[in-house]
Amino acid sequence: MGTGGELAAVVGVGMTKFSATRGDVSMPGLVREAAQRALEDAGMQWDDIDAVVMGKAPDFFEGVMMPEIFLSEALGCVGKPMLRVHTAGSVGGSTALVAASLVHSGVHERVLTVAWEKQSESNAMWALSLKQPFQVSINAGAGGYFSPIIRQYMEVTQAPELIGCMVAFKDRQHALLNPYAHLHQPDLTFDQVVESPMLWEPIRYSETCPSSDGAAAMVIVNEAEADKAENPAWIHAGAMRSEANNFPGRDEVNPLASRECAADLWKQAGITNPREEIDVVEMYVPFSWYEPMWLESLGFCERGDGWKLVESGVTHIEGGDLPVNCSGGVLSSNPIGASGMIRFAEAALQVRGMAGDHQVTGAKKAMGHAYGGGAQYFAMWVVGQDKPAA
Amino acid sequence: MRKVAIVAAASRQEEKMLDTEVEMMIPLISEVKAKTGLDQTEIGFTCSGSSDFLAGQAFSFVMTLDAVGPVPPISESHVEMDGAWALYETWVKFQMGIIDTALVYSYGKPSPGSLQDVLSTQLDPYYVAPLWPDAHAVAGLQARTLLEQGIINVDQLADCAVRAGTVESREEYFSQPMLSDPLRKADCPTYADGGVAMILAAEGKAEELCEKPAWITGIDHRIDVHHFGVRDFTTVPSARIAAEKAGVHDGPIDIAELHAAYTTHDLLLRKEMGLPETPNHSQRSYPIKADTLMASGLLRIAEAARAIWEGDANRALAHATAGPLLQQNLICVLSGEDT
Amino acid sequence: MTDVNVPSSLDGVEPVQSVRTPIRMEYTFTPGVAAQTYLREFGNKKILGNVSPIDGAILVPPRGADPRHGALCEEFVEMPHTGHIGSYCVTNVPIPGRDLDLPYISAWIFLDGADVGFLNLVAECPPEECRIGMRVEAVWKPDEEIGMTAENILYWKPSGGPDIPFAEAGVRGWHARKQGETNA
Amino acid sequence: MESHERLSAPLVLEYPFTRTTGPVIGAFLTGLRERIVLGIKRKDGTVLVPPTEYDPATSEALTEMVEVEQTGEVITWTWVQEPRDQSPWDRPHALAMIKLDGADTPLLHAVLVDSPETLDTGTRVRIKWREETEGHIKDIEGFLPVESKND
Repeated sequence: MGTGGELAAVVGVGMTKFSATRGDVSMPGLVREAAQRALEDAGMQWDDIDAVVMGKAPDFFEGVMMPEIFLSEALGCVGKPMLRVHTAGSVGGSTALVAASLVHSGVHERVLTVAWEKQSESNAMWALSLKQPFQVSINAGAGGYFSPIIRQYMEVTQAPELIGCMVAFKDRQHALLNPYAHLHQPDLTFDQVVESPMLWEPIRYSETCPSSDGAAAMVIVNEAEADKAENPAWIHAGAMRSEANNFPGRDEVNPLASRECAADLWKQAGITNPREEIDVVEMYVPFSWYEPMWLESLGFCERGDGWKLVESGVTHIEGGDLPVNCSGGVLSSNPIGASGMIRFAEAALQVRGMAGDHQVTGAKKAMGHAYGGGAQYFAMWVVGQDKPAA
Repeated sequence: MRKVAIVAAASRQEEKMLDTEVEMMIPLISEVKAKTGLDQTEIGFTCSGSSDFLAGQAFSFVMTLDAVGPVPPISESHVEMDGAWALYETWVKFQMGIIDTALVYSYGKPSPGSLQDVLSTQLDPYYVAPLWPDAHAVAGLQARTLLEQGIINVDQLADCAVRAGTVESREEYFSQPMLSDPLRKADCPTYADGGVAMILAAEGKAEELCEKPAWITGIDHRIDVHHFGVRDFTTVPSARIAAEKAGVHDGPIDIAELHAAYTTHDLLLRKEMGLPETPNHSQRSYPIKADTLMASGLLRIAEAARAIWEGDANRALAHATAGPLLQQNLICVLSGEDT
Repeated sequence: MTDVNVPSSLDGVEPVQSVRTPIRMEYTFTPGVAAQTYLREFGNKKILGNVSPIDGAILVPPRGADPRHGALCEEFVEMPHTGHIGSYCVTNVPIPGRDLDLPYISAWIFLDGADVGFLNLVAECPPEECRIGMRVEAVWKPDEEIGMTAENILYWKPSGGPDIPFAEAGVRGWHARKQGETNA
Repeated sequence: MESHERLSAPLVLEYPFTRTTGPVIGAFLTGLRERIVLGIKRKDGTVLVPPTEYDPATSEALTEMVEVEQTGEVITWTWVQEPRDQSPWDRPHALAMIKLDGADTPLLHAVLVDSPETLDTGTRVRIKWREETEGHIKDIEGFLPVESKND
């Protein structure tokens, strides 16, 4: 049952303020800000940490190859083990899982994990559109890639056209409850979302994520350490799955890797009815329509019903019974390499009762979710207020 | 700790390869699967190491994943590090007790790019990278300190170059002009495209898949400070700690496969880890002759495993490094004996 | 943020807050083995697909691998210059480094007989008339401009004829065919 | 395989990265623009040049910046006979670790001499500033020996 090996829990969470340009800090300063907050939350000193696991998306964003190497001292890692994970957009989640594995395995007792991106050092469109010679496919950026998939979802489910706008509006409202969120748009109206320019039809400007600077960090410890903590978030399950990008018969709308990753996750966590048993979800939604798509794929509802949950307000923090992305989600803050870890960390904050204004009352079990590549890399975890059942 | 062994490995290095990363890796991955009779669906975890900067493309590892055949989906991860660290991540998964078999691979193709420019981007981005010192120059700075402080001497450099096969004799070594004074060409690496794949298995499974599993008796990795001004060029504390934690000194080492791209690195690492300058058996191949960034470390582990399979060693050490001046080091000790 | 004390000699001086560190890296790319073969024939206005050694699935463009099995694909087959749209996107954002009139349509093109698609441009088609399942044909560059590059096809245009039904368009076609074989 | 020549094509990845510096790196670069060199004090009183934001040994945040001298000593060096395209220097030069007077750690930069024979570890050097300074490590054009070899 569970994740295998020893129990592990999150006892420290730290995040930076997310913004288009964090002009006040260097790269060391940025990662340090999140890491320091996580340590303070955990009541620990740098010396208490056994190892550091860093996650980040492509090194081209900052133009530093393997930047964990020069960030060793900023993260108090000198003389310690340092791992650097990169699994495309899911990396923040994968990184947390690798850090957790160091504890589950009994190799370490206290691990610091940090994921970050400082996208303002370059330009995301530049870094993501590097075109190799002889490449046949055109590269129209992430929007151009995911739009045809979303179009097929809409066709299959016959979802009303404005579902995506509802998700976007909801997440921007949620962001107002999170002081760290990049986008704070108190005056935004639903009509403005609907009327925002169509960028990658059917994706409107307001249905896309921003490009952010930011970092997230967590301290993950073993059972003995977690027992000393006031409100640990126990890791009940963790799963990763990957599949190829393009192959005959690939279901790109509801990828098998997503479904199998979720099935493994629920099995590990002993969850048979996610809709009932999960109190809050932090889901990787860089384009609004992915909320209903993942709700279906993850088993929160039947296939074709995801948009109905959105439409009926189930995923709204106010009045919804399955609030999704109470932090504002990727749609409100997107330092790419950190975005997955923010989901995992927000899930931990919820079950620790430390999510502040975006706290879901009485949240006991939460899911953190991340995906990447052409919707082909998945990382997920379930954290809970209570120790996992033996 | 749960016992884990390397049960199959395949590798390839060439100066310049026409194949894409996928085309290069398919035969290697197929080979280790064939050797063990495992199908991808029977492999519990897959992990790889590579670099986008080397490939000149963001998310470059995504396409290489095709070489594995990840349909149906697989439990998989990737490190932006040498494959030796992918092996470490995998070893940790074994310790969780959730897998019995794993596939680890890594690859690098330095030939399309300017590797020296690529390596410069790994240095401190505010103070050092804008000056674009190349890897040979950085090694040269360290080499002079080592020589002038009498920690190593030029004859040792020459002998190491002869051992590595970059020159035939001391005379030939000393006849070479300086490349990055006090280093000669024979002290510095030649780069190669290449890749390596291997299968790991836990006790109980490993014996089924391999006649003589190469058991991992210890593995550890550490990182040192990056700031050049604070580095003591004459020591490698991270290698020393990792060697101790990996249990290098718990018994005799028959063969040491070092990821030393420079003669100075080879000599310094041996000194730091208390290894004789000339081991009983020489290394099976030398990164100084063919260094494949992102794969050289995992290749050392593959070579150490081969030494055990082929009876050349009972206990072998493999080493991987990353960063300038041997900043980050991983040590893996393998044993042929089922202790 | 920590407060830093600087010597008084810098009092009143405008502080540096950012620094430019340009990077330039040059690569020389050689296409892989399969891509070499593909591009040479593409330069003769032929489109090649790879044939999977496992089940004969046809993969376009050829990348030398069947990703389902991690198998090398060494067999090639010549493909027709017609196909259909698996799905598409109407884009109003310029691609860096490409000069395209906005909006443009990018679509997953599934060539007749192919089992996977690739993203490419569609033109001579008003965005509101573009459809999943719409049949298209290649529009090549003028002969004198054709070379061994990936850009010989300017775009794909509607070719007329009945649409492929949604349930058989794009990736769904594979399952529809498999279902058909099972039934047959 | 047909015996055609291999196809190949160039790819240039080029970008003018703009890095925000934060207070410590920023102050050091401000100093360079004003033609002074700043280090940062560790708890034990030693001075790091160039300054790091966090103590390399203890990881604590460092805040006390001090000015050091513009003369110093070569700790180690190597010779660059053929500078690469991106190098700030287009002539053969030495790259060296130089410990400035008043600093306890050396910084990496060039020593502008014509041949390796004119340089030794221990050679005293001083900063040569670039004519225009902007707040960049390249504001230091390089270092020049303080006394000639014949002294």
